Amino acid sequence: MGLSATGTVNKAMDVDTVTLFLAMLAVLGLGFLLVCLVFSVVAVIHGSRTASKRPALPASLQPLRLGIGQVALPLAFLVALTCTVGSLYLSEVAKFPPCILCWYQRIVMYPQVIILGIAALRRDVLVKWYSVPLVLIGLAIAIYHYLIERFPSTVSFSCTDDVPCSTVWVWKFHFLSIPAMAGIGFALIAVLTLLACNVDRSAQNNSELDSAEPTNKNEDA
Amino acid sequence: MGLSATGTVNKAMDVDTVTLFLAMLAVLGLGFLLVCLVFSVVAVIHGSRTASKRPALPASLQPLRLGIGQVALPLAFLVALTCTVGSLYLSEVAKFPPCILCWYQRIVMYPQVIILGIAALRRDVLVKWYSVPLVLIGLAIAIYHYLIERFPSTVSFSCTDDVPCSTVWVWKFHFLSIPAMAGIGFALIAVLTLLACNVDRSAQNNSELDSAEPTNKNEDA
Amino acid sequence: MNEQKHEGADPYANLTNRTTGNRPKTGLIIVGATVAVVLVLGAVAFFVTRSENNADTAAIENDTGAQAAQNAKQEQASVTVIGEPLAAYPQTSSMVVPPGEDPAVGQTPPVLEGFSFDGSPVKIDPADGRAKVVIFVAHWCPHCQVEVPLIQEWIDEGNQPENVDFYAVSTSVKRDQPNYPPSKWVIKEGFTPKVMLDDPAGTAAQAYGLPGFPYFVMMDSGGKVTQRASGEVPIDQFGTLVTALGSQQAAS
Amino acid sequence: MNEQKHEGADPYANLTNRTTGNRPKTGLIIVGATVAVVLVLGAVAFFVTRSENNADTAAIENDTGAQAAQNAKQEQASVTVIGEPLAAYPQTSSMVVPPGEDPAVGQTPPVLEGFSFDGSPVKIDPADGRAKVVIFVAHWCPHCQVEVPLIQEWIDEGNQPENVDFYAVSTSVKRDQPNYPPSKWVIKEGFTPKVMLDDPAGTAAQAYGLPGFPYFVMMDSGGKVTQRASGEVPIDQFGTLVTALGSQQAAS
Repeated sequence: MGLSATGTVNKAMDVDTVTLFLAMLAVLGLGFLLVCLVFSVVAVIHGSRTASKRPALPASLQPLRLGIGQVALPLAFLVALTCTVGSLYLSEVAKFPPCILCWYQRIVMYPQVIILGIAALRRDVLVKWYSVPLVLIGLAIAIYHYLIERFPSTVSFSCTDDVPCSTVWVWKFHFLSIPAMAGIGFALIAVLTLLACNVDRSAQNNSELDSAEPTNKNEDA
Repeated sequence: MGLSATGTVNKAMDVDTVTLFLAMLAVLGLGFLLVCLVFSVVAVIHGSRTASKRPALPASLQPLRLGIGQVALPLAFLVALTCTVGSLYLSEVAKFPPCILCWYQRIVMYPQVIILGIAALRRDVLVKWYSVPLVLIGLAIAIYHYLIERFPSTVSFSCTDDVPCSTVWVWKFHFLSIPAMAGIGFALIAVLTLLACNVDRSAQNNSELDSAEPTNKNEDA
Repeated sequence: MNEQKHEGADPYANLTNRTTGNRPKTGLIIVGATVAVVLVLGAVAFFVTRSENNADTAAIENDTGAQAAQNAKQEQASVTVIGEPLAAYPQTSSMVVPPGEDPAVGQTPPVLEGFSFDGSPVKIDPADGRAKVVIFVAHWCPHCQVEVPLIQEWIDEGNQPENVDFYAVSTSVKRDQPNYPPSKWVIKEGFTPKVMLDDPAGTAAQAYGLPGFPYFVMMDSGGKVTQRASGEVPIDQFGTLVTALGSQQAAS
Repeated sequence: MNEQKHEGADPYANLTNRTTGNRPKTGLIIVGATVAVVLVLGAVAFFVTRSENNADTAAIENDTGAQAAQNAKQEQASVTVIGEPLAAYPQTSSMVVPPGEDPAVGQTPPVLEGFSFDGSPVKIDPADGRAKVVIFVAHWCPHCQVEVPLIQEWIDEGNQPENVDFYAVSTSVKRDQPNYPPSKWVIKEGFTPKVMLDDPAGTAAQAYGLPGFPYFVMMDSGGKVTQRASGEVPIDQFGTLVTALGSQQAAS
């Protein structure tokens, strides 16, 4: 495209900036997933001490839980949007050609922008019925893709002249590649969509806060 | 794959059979779309003569309308499944490499199998909120793809050595190419999803059948 | 719709009969009819494609590209280039390069010696004393697919000047791309100009400085290039250029 | 979480305050904190990548592949092949071909004359009286990316027999693929064997009958092939083969 040598260098630097930014967002998302895991454990332990024996967060954490549930759908939409824009940046601007596994992950991710955007506007927590199965498929593909990146010899022992899906385009913090970031995106969307709760309904159940959590937790299973 | 010369010929014949079958299904779908259009016109004309002035089918056609509304979600699921399996056959068995516009249409089509499958099981007519915007995007891409197939000179005047999106892989009945069939699939899913109505609810409204139709029609607009 | 029948097993029938009476029957009939039609279509597709004979063998004139294609033994063949390659095609936004802007105008293109589909030799020799138009086409290129029948129609209408020869070069053959093999395409279009097959490396195309498909090189009876063009040139414009080439020769 | 503050504009706050009192505040705080963290991360990403110097220039020995790569002027170069190409690699499921099944064993591979990254000549001459291992690698191939550091580690541990030379051939260079350019890769891995650059057509790889990447050809001091292998050969197995090659020479 008529880029000067300097232009090419700047572009490489831009790509580096963007991939580092995406990688840091992925680390942030991973942190959120770990916090959710810790809180789930807390809920199970705390719940086992209550009368109902069902998992429930301590009352002190309920406002946080509801706050997250309330913004979960817009956040899930933003995660899908970030993943989609990031993936389009990597293919259309950075010119990394998407491999076939990337395309199948895109098939799952891109529609989430529309689905979760509409669900956030409609405040429809039942969108989990449509989003979660799709992103779990995406998560499975992302894990498989990450594994063949890490262990290319599980698929083949040598390369032919076609570039395989196991080529690593981005490698940040010694563990984050493109499918790893996509996988974190899928997991985030799944968790956020499952955490989403209807504020109005929760408000009506104000007195029985403990039940708000299990309602969503059970549909997870 | 070690196919003999005869095997290759048989495979070409199989591909021809499958594409002809898919093309005939597309013609069937096109017929259904035209019938729906005719019935919409009938509904508008008949409705203008009723007291409410809202579009409504004559009472004699109501059972048919409700029958279609009742099986619309499973049918939409089957349309999505057919399009998805057909597209995978063309790329994985017939080895037609999907162009980038094909991939973007797949991004819209493939998730419909999961979304509409779950919606059909849940009998959730509100899935239209998620399916219809997506398939309308797919329909727009399919129309664009079809136009550049028919009029390749709108995009460029000559070919470079890369095979462009305007190459025609399948051409049946002098008007059906792959994006044309995909477009009919998208339109079918949109119409079927909008026609879907909840049988139980319709049954409760048994006496006021005229209102069942406009309920869905209005959400169309 | 016959709402009185009660055969068949609609999975929804039991659930909804209580509330809606006979109505679910309609859904059942629709599903049944759809399945039946789909099965019939499948059977038709199967038998139509098995019994097809593809007997496209119309009467085709002797010694034409289509005639050679009917006895196709090959889709690519070796090409020998004798002479210097043509100057590079200029950067231009128009499909037809104005001759003043084309460094190749006035140059003599190299001689191409190759073969047609049936193995018969084809020689494109600028110095054979005849004006000629060489058309480079790729079978998968949609622009070529549009242009070739237009050119053939123009030829069939008797527009080709008697003192101008047409040659086609089939290049960039891709086995896994549409409209393969090119021989079938040439037969389908009843294409009359002789067709030379390029080799897999595109030697003939490179020797003539091909910038894209389709690509036209016109030269006068003295073997000098008079005009180059690339793209889906409108057939009127193509006709004007070829007619001009013919009358130029007749005058000189 | 401080539930008493009421600053900021949560689009949902007005809608839900009536029913839930202060609770929506938590959502606002979460969104605000997320946005703040994301902005900070963006700024960090920007400044980290602008200030990075990529000063990977460690002390690298003279006359090694890595040293040539540091003065890289080219990533591909012309290659001259003198002699007959090696026999085709046999169809095999194992990465290391049993010598009895390999038609190339006992053959003398052609001489390769080419250049390294810095333009210095590299010659792979089977008849120079030294046993050698030639390793063909592609920069984008994940298997090569795994194998090269393992081989370098094995060399760094002092395992390489003194009477066996190592050569690498960088082939199938693809500018738009990961880990480009290969010179940077060679520097990063501190790769010591001399690296010959293959040409865009893969002339060197073809002359040695490359079946895939990575590809190993071992030959004795008489210039005869003793072993071929292709794929991510476990480093132990690689070591055993090279050690055997070395001791064979010492004995004879």
